[in-house]
Amino acid sequence: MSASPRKTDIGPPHYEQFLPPVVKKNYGQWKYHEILKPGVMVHVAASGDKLFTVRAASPRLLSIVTIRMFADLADRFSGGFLRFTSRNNVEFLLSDPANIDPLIAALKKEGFPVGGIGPSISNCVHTQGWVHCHSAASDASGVVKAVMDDLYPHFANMDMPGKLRIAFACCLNMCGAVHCSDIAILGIHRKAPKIKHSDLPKMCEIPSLVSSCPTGAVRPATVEGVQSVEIIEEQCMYCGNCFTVCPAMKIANAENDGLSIWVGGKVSNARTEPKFSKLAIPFLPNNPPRWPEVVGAVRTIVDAYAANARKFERMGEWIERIGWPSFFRLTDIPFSKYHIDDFKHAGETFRRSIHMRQV
Amino acid sequence: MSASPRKTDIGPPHYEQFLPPVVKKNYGQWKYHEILKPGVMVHVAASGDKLFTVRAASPRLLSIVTIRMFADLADRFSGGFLRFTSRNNVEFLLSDPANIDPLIAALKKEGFPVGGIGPSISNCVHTQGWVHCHSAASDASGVVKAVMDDLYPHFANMDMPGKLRIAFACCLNMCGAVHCSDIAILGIHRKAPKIKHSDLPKMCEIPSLVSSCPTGAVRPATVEGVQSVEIIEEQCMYCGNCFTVCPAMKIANAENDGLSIWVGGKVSNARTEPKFSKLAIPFLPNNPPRWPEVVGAVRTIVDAYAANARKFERMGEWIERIGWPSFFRLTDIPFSKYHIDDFKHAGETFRRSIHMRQV
Amino acid sequence: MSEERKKRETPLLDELESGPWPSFVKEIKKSDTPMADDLLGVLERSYEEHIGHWKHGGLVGVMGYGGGVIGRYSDVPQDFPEVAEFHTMRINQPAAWFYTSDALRKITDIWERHGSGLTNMHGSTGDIVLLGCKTEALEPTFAELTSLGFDLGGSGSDMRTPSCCIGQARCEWACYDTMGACYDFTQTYQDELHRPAFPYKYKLKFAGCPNDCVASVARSDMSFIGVWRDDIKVDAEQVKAYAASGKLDIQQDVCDRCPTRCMRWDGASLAIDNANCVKCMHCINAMPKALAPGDDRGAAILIGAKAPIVGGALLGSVLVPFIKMEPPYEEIKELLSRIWDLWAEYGKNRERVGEFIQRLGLGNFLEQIGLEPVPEMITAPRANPYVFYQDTVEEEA
Amino acid sequence: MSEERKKRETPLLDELESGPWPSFVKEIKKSDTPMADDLLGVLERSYEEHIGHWKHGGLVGVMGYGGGVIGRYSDVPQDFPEVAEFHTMRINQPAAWFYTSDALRKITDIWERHGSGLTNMHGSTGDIVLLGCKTEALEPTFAELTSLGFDLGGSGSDMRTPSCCIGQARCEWACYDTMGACYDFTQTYQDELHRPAFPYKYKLKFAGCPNDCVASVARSDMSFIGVWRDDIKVDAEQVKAYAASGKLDIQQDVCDRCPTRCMRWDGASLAIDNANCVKCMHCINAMPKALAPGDDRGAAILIGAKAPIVGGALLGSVLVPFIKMEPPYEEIKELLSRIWDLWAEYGKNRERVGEFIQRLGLGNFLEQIGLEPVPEMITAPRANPYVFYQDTVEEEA
Ligand code: SRM
Ligand code: SRM
Ligand code: SRM
Ligand code: SRM
Ligand code: SF4
Ligand code: SF4
Ligand code: SF4
Ligand code: SF4
Ligand code: SF4
Ligand code: SF4
Ligand code: SF4
Ligand code: SF4
Repeated sequence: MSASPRKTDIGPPHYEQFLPPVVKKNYGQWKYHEILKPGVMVHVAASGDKLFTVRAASPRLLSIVTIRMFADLADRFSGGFLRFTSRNNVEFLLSDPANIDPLIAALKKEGFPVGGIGPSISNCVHTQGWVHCHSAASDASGVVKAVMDDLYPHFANMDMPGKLRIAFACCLNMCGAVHCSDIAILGIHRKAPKIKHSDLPKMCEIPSLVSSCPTGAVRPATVEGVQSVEIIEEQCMYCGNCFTVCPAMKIANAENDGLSIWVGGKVSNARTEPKFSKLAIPFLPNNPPRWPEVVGAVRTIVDAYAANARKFERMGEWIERIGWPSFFRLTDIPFSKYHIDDFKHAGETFRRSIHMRQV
Repeated sequence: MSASPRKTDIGPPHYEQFLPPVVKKNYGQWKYHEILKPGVMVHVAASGDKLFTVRAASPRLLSIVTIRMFADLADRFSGGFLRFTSRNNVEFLLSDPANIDPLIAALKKEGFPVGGIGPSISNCVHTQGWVHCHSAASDASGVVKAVMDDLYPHFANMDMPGKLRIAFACCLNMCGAVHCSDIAILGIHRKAPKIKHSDLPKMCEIPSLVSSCPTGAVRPATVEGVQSVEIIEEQCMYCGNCFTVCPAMKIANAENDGLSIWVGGKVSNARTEPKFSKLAIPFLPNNPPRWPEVVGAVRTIVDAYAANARKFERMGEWIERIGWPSFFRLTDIPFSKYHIDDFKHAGETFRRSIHMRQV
Repeated sequence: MSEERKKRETPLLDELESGPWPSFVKEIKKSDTPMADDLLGVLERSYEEHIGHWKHGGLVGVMGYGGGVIGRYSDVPQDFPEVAEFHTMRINQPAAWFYTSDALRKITDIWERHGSGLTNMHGSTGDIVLLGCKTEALEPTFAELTSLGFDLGGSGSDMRTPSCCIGQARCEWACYDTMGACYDFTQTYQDELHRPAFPYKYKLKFAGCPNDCVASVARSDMSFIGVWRDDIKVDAEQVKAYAASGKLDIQQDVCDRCPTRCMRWDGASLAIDNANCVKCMHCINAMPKALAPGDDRGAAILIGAKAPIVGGALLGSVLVPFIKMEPPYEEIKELLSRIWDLWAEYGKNRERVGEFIQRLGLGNFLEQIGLEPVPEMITAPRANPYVFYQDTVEEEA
Repeated sequence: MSEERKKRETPLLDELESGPWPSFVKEIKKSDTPMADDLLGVLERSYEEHIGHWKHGGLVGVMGYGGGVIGRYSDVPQDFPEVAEFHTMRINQPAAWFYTSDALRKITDIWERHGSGLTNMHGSTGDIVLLGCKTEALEPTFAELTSLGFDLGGSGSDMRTPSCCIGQARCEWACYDTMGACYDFTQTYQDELHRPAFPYKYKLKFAGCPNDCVASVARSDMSFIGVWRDDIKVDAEQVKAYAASGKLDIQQDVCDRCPTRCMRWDGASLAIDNANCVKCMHCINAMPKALAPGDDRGAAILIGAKAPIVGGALLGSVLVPFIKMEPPYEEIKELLSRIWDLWAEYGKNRERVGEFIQRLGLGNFLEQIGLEPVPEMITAPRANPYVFYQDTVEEEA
């Protein structure tokens, strides 16, 4: 193999080779779909052809052993065809409806339950956490496992008012793009980075380090004779950008790192425009392995939503309809100065009208 | 008189002495009101007492001769009681409905028509202009006179979908508070101030002058041997703040000063929250004495609103319902890069969704 | 007041004497004083040249006061000597601009003696604006005005002349006594009004209900907007009468325009889900005979409105969602003094309180003035994760 | 792949093996390689200590490429030597994540030979993430992957791996061929993908309709969102069937949820005022058998979405309200290259294109890339008067 000329810039394989025949035949000719039961839907083409999809949960972090198991199931039930979704579930693409139930049974046996379609809680988009990233303020996979264990019935059933999307990111870089999720769990640092003055001059460029700080908290300084930087602690809001730029600015801190909860974001244009998630709970402790505070908080919010939102209404639509003060009252989440924006466009979030439910 | 001790800090006279008896008696006990005809309304108290109001137009800039004429009319028709409104109209407060028509006739004879109540165009709030202010980019009274002459039928009749409030301010200081009007006419400068280096050091404090510029366009400089300032012209957006702080920075410029038109603001909380006015037309020339371009532009906007808005709908509510693209199409006002915000919170005005009427 | 003078030719301005709207040119001509004459002349020149002819003010005023007079000088004094000095005096109007004919006549008499004979009834802030006099006229005018019971209004970096809507004097919707409150605050803060000691101006406006007829939410650093907490009062018979009148489609014009759609109309009766009413006033405005604000009335206090100079315009933002408005307004005055103290100490020169709050952060501002944050103050919590956390665990030494 | 090794004690992680949701701990244990073992060990330590144990990456990669590999080193290599180096490889996924069992098996075989046996299916950007290998494994893995027909994805300041929703492969609403477009753009920009030469990352995502199942509006510097221009297609019979089904209240669940309320339902037939439809998809989503997007289909292009670092998160904003999406997409590619040129020249280091546009001003940006401003690009015109006027009259010399 090493003898063959080195290939580069070939890009991904063309997708066509991975499409089931029914898809190739009816590409662009689908007419409608129906959800048959939790985790199962059928798409009907203009030709009358049908494509059955069975969607199973995935922890995203998959062993090659499991991937092979999926491949085996695909061979048995879906002609060898399968795909993953944009939320990391696995989907088997079946032509024969008779295979649906056996496939579900086989998946279940392997520990991969079926669901997540329609008005349900689908998989939780997440990131690396302590498994792989240097920036993480928490573990991603662990929190997600704990939360999804608790919410599992809502994955397996279509018992939500509308779609409810949960995402997790382990630091403010937000690789999980939690900024637009119905519920977002975000790992946070709460202490200014500790500077390793001995390493800094070797590892980092001081000017770009200084300019990396959005609040100007990082200033050039000579410390114990070395050209280094100092941090004006009151100006630091723990974004970690200086650390991204310079490894000698470690920001992780066992006592103070933890999680925050955000709610009401969405990306679809359905009914209302896409929205950012907004701060619900500024801080919850890192409490592995099952993060009960986080699990409980998410559950409280899901329950309030499930009990009060109207059909089709997403989390943020519901909250905007009832007003944020009502959200805080219904969930019993305390409101604090941390909830009040004080970043660049803060003033845009101040209530500039009398439109209040007076209580 | 000069013998008596100097009085200070007495504040305004207590209002009670100016209240008609029916008002004193029913203070806080009014039950409802009805508009009887253009410019005339009645308020009915819990006691059954009635107070009739006749509202007349005013140019705001009043000679003492006219004020005395108003006083005379008040004596004849309203027991000597009258008031002015927050939009500078004059209101006569009558107990006897028989006086309404004679008063209207007398006012008309003096050139002060009655109207402005209900769904109509009331008086145009405005400012000093070339009559008194050093900052003015146009005249206030003249533009207002020309515009209101044209719109007069809408003052005298209640033929608008809802209230329509027009305001004028002669420079970006916006003393007319035009930032929240259905239609606002705003005097604008379009050239960086010219610096009088000979006067500057005598008249102005350079550090506070430099810091007065929001864009940092004013920089300290030595010009022909004197400590003065320079202006980076590309950074100047003609706000005039440096001129407010330093008279040696004259910003008025006969060729380039002119007017801009803004639409869709409101302050009431009725239905929708208070809104800022938004840019409709970036520039129209100063064309005294009748500013036909401005008069025409305002008329176009009023007509489009009158023809298309729903009952009660204010200008901004109408535009938001149909969308800004439709507003520009309906009025044939060209859209340009000047309409696109590029100030501090510009990004908040970018369309961040698919919600568009596709045409 | 007429006398034989050679009148200036003002062909451009003369064109503004015609038309249905009352003419300011006629007004200037009516005044017929030498000052008014020269004003007309210099204005005609501005109309010809498309540029103003006034210079910056400079410090003019009356003894012991720092505000209330706007100094103004002509830049062509040689051509228009009568308006070489042309200062305006701002006179604190009576609450809600009520007058008797008698009071008005006395003011005009004073102004005939000392000034141009021209006024603005009223200035945008609310003052009686006496438009144009010479420096030497200021003190005598002031003396006569105070004898009559009038005083100057504000200008410069002071508390500005407060103003209010007509409120309970005529309006059935006034949720508190706007005129009483406006008068009370004006009197309490006479020193703050006359002697500029703030970083910048500070305006107070009092509106009796959310219709805000005095534009307080746009134009005052602190606005008091009347509102109620209990249920809208419904007169069911009158609702039916409106429906029967044919002038109002209750479903379309009222219910469908309610911002929270909290009303139900079944063709015969109107039900309001008051818990979801945001007190916008629309339904009450539309049916004044049938609906009225509830009985548990007070005001919301908003802070920080201003025009655009220089950080951009601001609307007021909720500081106190609801408070009873009862004299002597102690709680409010204590709050106001905490705000003024903080702003006076940390505000920058020419920084309005609304900008100051944004710079400081509303959360910090509340902490400093001792108010609890409540979610009514905002439309939504922060969307960015840049929180300045404070209650963190400190490292052991 | 099992072999006899002393397994680490991981009592905390073991607790995460139970419960109905699939367990990542089980996955790590299943992999059963020395690397997976040490990963479990170091993770258990993080669970004990509440802190991660990874250091910054450093420059690792494959020859000739600047992206596609994330270097990662342990800060406790002595205790967990197998993960002392633990780099991930990002492999460009096939469009819309379609596979055959055969392709998947071949990938797993390669990863068994060279890596930890752990993956993410998939990374947040869309790549196949091969999680954890040593530096020495990078080249051989790359060689085997390319032989199989796979290539690396993006990382660093390059074009990132584009991704797309399933689109026309299964979805009845896809307004263009997302998978075709995604593949085409990925191939066209192989150089930009592998060799970082931009100020910062640049992500492309393709969504077939405004439901945006690939979250493009939040997560891509340039998003292509399918949309139509003509009328929604209505199957009147199917509408009635939905009404009859009892599962949907057409007035309440559909019409009242339409953002512009442009639909009328009289109990028997549905009328849509398509001129006021803003293509939100809601009614179509609610009644997939009855309604469908029109036939004049294309996409809107939005620009500038990003996460919050460091100026705050942005959603994409409309750059092109509507364009036909037809291969070879020349017009779009020309536009894209004008954007990249401008941004590459004037963008600051680590400045995303969305932030760049805000710094430059959208109006100026449009001028530079030669696009006409249209009102669809904004939600409202500016409210502040700070206009940089350009077409002014110059003074005579
Ligand atoms: C007299 C005055 C108060 C004063 O103390 O001077 C006043 C008096 C009344 N207002 Fe007002 N408003 C007055 C300025 C305002 C302003 C301020 C302004 O225009 O600068 C506003 C806010 C305008 C805005 O939003 O930009 C204002 C917004 C309203 C509204 C809300 C209208 C809306 O749909 O937005 C109502 C309710 C209505 O008319 O349905 C209202 C209703 C009323 C009522 C009916 C209240 C009452 O029951 O007495 C009064 C007569 C209404 C009329 O003129 O049609 N008043 N009203 C002001 C008359 C100004 C004038 O000469 O035209
Ligand atoms: C007379 C009046 C306009 C009028 O014709 O009615 C006026 C006139 C001036 N205003 Fe004003 N303002 C007047 C009400 C306003 C208002 C409206 C209001 O109070 O409701 C505003 C907008 C609301 C606000 O306060 O923000 C207003 C916002 C300004 C500003 C911008 C302040 C800002 O923070 O954005 C300036 C600039 C400054 O303070 O240097 C200003 C400055 C000025 C100055 C003093 C000019 C200057 O640069 O020093 C003007 C003197 C003109 C003259 O020759 O007499 N004036 N000014 C109003 C006062 C009359 C009165 O006392 O009743
Ligand atoms: C692997 C992945 C998370 C995951 O578990 O899925 C990831 C991991 C990292 N991201 Fe990310 N990002 C990943 C998708 C994202 C996304 C989501 C997306 O692309 O849809 C975002 C938000 C959208 C965006 O681009 O803004 C994202 C926003 C960031 C940012 C913040 C960028 C910003 O402008 O705000 C950083 C910081 C940086 O660039 O320095 C970042 C930086 C990083 C780094 C390279 C850490 C760093 O500081 O250098 C992480 C390496 C982790 C590791 O150890 O492997 N990552 N990152 C995702 C890439 C996998 C893949 O290729 O498929
Ligand atoms: C498979 C997948 C696309 C892919 O290429 O992988 C997909 C597929 C479908 N989506 Fe989606 N969506 C998928 C991610 C998304 C996302 C992206 C995300 O979650 O990160 C969104 C945006 C979510 C948001 O706004 O935050 C999304 C917003 C929608 C919506 C709008 C829902 C709403 O009311 O806001 C619909 C319409 C509906 O369900 O009524 C929709 C509808 C659909 C339909 C019915 C389209 C169709 O006719 O085939 C598909 C099955 C729906 C279902 O799962 O209930 N799909 N869909 C993604 C499955 C993710 C998963 O495993 O759960
Ligand atoms: S969110 Fe932060 S910690 Fe998590 S993978 Fe991304 S960069 Fe790393
Ligand atoms: S963490 Fe962020 S705010 Fe704090 S010093 Fe570093 S770059 Fe600045
Ligand atoms: S708006 Fe400007 S020009 Fe007009 S009065 Fe106010 S400060 Fe003077
Ligand atoms: S006019 Fe405004 S922007 Fe221009 S130099 Fe003066 S202060 Fe600066
Ligand atoms: S603000 Fe309210 S109370 Fe005051 S006059 Fe207007 S409608 Fe009446
Ligand atoms: S006051 Fe406004 S919010 Fe309240 S019920 Fe009436 S219309 Fe609705
Ligand atoms: S974005 Fe639209 S076209 Fe693509 S899968 Fe989702 S619903 Fe279908
Ligand atoms: S797509 Fe949305 S906007 Fe268009 S008719 Fe349907 S619900 Fe209304």
